[in-house]
Amino acid sequence: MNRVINDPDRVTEDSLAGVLAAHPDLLAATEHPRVLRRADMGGTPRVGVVTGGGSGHEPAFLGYVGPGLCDAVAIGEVFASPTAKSFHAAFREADQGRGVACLYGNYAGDNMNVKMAVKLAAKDGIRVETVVANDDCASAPPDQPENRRGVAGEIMMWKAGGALSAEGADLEQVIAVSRKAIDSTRSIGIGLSACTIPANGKPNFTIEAGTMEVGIGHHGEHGIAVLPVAPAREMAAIMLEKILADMEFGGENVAVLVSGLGATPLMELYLLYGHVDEMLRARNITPTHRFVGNYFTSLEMMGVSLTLTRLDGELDRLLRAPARSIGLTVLGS
Amino acid sequence: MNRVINDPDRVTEDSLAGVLAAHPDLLAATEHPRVLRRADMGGTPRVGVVTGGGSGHEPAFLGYVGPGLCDAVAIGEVFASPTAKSFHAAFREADQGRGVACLYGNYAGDNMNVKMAVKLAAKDGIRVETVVANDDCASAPPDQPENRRGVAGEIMMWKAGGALSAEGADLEQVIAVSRKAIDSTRSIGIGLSACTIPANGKPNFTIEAGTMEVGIGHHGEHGIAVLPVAPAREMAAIMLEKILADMEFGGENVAVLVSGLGATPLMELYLLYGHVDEMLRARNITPTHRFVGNYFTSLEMMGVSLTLTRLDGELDRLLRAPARSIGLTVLGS
Amino acid sequence: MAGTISLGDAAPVTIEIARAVIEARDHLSEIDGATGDGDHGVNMAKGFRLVVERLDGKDFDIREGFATIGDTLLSDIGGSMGPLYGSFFTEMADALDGKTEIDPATLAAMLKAGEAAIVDLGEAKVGDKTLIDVLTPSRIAVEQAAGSGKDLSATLAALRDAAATGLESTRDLVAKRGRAARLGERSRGVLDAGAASCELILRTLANGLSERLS
Amino acid sequence: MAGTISLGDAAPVTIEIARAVIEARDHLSEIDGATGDGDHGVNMAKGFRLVVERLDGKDFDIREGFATIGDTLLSDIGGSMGPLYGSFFTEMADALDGKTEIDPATLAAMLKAGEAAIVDLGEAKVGDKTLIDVLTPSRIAVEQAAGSGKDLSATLAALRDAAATGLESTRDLVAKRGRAARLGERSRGVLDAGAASCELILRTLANGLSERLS
Ligand SMILES: Nc1ncnc2c1ncn2[C@@H]1O[C@H](COP(=O)(O)OP(=O)(O)O)[C@@H](O)[C@H]1O
Ligand SMILES: Nc1ncnc2c1ncn2[C@@H]1O[C@H](COP(=O)(O)OP(=O)(O)O)[C@@H](O)[C@H]1O
Ligand SMILES: [Mg+2]
Ligand SMILES: [Mg+2]
Ligand SMILES: [Mg+2]
Ligand SMILES: [Mg+2]
Repeated sequence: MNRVINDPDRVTEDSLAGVLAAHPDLLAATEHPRVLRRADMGGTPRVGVVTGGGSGHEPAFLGYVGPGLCDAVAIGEVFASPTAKSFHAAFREADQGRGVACLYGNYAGDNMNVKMAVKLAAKDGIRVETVVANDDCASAPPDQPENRRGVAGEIMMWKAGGALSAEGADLEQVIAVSRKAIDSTRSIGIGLSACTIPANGKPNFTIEAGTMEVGIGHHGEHGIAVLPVAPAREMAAIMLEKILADMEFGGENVAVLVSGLGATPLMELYLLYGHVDEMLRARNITPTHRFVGNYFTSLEMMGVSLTLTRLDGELDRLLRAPARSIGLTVLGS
Repeated sequence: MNRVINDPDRVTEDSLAGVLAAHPDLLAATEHPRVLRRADMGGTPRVGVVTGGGSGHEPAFLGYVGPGLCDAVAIGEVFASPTAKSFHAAFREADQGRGVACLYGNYAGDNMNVKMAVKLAAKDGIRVETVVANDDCASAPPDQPENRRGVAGEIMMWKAGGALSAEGADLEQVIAVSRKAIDSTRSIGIGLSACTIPANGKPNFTIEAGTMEVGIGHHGEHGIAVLPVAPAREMAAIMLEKILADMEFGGENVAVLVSGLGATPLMELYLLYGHVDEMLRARNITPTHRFVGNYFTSLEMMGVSLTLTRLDGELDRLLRAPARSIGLTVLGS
Repeated sequence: MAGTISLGDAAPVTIEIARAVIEARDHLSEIDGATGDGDHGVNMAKGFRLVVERLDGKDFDIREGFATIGDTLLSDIGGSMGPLYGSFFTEMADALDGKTEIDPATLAAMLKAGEAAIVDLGEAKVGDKTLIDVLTPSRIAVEQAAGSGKDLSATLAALRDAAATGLESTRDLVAKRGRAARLGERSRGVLDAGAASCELILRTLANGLSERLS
Repeated sequence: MAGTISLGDAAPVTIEIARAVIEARDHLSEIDGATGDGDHGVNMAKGFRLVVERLDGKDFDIREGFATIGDTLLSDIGGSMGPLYGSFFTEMADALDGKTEIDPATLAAMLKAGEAAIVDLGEAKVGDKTLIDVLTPSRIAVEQAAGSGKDLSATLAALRDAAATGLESTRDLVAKRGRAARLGERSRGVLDAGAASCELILRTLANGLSERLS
């Protein structure tokens, strides 16, 4: 396995050391080795915003901790939920007396660990409310939202929730807007090659050369169809079709996020974005917020994901609000 | 070939359409289809800063156009120099009457095309001075600086030159500081897997599984040694050793840039950075500017590059200056 | 008495279970790779290696051993397995509170408590293609054996058989829980990874106790 | 007169050169891949395809044809090949200014002008393992043939032979220019990509003119 690691079973801890060394101005270690928090929590007490998830999706999740985004993050092994203990410690770090919004993704492990952590926090007198992201519209049919996974659309949820917390809103409001953000968001990915969890040493799934896995999950979970690799133009159409069939997007403004899954060159992400932009405008949908890059990855998987968020005035305002983090910096306007 | 493209011979133009659609606030098209410029050139006439190079290195080169960085960029085919005509057009776009600093990398094609373009610009009455980056200390021995290539260290040159231009300095000063920046910079890469130029459809070189190409060039050019894949800790030591042997770094502050070559997961870049940081501090060298990410890539190559810049007070100030672009945003402090 | 085994005598079974999981690391990951994300063995082995480290050189009985497994998985192993198996072992240890030996009824109580914790957290049912397809029939088999007066040896044999049958039953099921669920029909035809680790744990437990029965 | 060919009659050779390069696309890239970055055929083919498009349906002589190649490569093909081959064809076209036909002396003048432009820009010498290892001996062979009074047919044969020998000579050289230079000793043993395209261009030119001589 040709990778930049030491002991394959210790990539997560080894990587965290580098993150902390690189960003002392942004991120701080905590008593819990798998929890990071904002280096500077800001003056006035706010609603704490916490996220967490498995490693290997960088810059998610820790890359979205910072002013205007999340306050603390619980970090799991590669592709595995953080422990209940980690989520609990993150709640304690983020809590400023006004409660904590835990904004995470819908995976069995995360659900269980968050559930246990919320109970532990309650014993500390910390109120935690949760929003579980389920933006991946390829992961289950529309009538099973509870089986849908959270993917790159979580970034919209963190941005909206983090910005509203920064405005001084209370926990109910932060939870409500985070839920609105994720409910207004749909994502879908296309996988073009497998990835290798270092501890496994070999890919744990296969995508045949010349084929693409439409609707692939963020850990390589099988998608809704295996098709011959299509031109980027068609990939854009397939993804957009699925998203637009899943939710009403009528003539409004949207935020568009095209994320690479790891290995896809940035020039190809832009190439795809060009088609998405054109197709949206042809339907009278205007992409007013545009994100193209490696925002939410799956190790070195080749492929791309598309996320669309329907914007009302409030979401538009919150997406524009200033934010600073490894994964997303918004200057504000 | 499992990639996000349409016609493999048209990836560059197809991708540029997406870049322009995604960043209308930052980048503008020009009359020349292979030249982009800042959407807003700012008020007071400044020295124009131009770069250019082959595609496939995104966010380089176009990702470093913006306030505090470059003013215009000439864009070549994948891994090929832009034409003389493109460089010439970029000079015309960037010129504000105070001359143009062309800051590019040392490759045969770029040298020739820049040379021809400078002559064409002279006929227009535009004064162009050039600095050619040669930070890749694995690409030729120390006594052959003219044979050394420019790699990720170019970012330091653009940042310093762009910031000094923003301060209102004249062409000689911008050239001098850009040259100082690149002369104070050394880089080296390690390749872990090959990449495929879409128009070729297959990798044009090979790195055997279990081996690493130390000192690989940004287009897969062979390095100085093929070794068995080493732990990240040793990779850091090998790269640092080579850089520190090449230039005196004594007890000062440095800027450190760890860039992925394309496919290497961000968590592994941070993992490597942690070792570099530790090793530098052990030698009393303090990394005061730290960049970790996909800053200068080679399509979907697996691997990593390390860049060190020795800082004096001026370079330190210029690296801190505000800048905004696809590849690098500095808030200023 | 040949029909029971003291908690102290049973202690090494803790380590045997841990070693069995550590050895099955790649095998379990491979099964998970077919329908999930291929990390089941990695997660489990990492947890059980910590268990071995923590128990190394310590004096403990099986209750303390299982409590350590539970603690370690809950605190240090995330994913689904941390909470599910963590609670499972914690509850099995709690079921041994105040006991000095394991007899068929105690074994049934242990499995019942462990199973209840997993169902409470994970809400899986038999037929969902999860470890419950091994655990629930195993618990039932042990309850029936204990209830019908079978001795510990026969009860352990029933446990082993039910676990094996349960594991094999997952092959023809369509996943309803966990990452494999999104596969739908495509998940049919292969075993479930969690079911495989559960069968391994129960088999190693049964074998370990049997061995010490003579 | 059998010893010359009119610029008009020679026109189709422009297209033959372009087609030969386009056909050799993958072959040239593969040679470049061994020591360079594997894009030589891609760059060249893209340029010459534009040439074919631009000349399609046009009425032109070989001077205009070569000027179009020169223009197209200079304006639309970057890399090293745009300026090098672009200047080469531009200068060859300029050498035909005021001429109506190609004779051995004119051919020598064309190659001399083209070679000078490439050396001026690229500063490569014979032995550096570049296209100069084909071009310089070819130019010398044509000059000698023309100087010693050989007819155009014999001069073209000399050109073809010298180009082939020059190409083969690059196999044993160590690259001193271009991307291959960083390989040092590791560049020995394979042909140079630019030398291969240069031999192809000169051979196609020689064959094309020969054919139209009868
Ligand atoms: N809700 C649940 N209840 C019981 N077991 C479950 C549940 N969800 C998943 N599992 C079990 O977890 C196994 C996968 O574990 P693992 O791969 O370690 O975690 P993850 O799915 O987070 O990668 C599945 O094979 C299944 O047996
Ligand atoms: N300075 C030079 N003078 C003449 N020919 C050169 C020079 N540098 C490189 N070449 C030729 O260019 C060829 C490579 O061309 P190509 O692959 O298209 O460009 P690049 O090296 O930019 O990828 C080499 O094989 C060599 O023959
Ligand atoms: Mg997992
Ligand atoms: Mg090239
Ligand atoms: Mg799994
Ligand atoms: Mg080349």
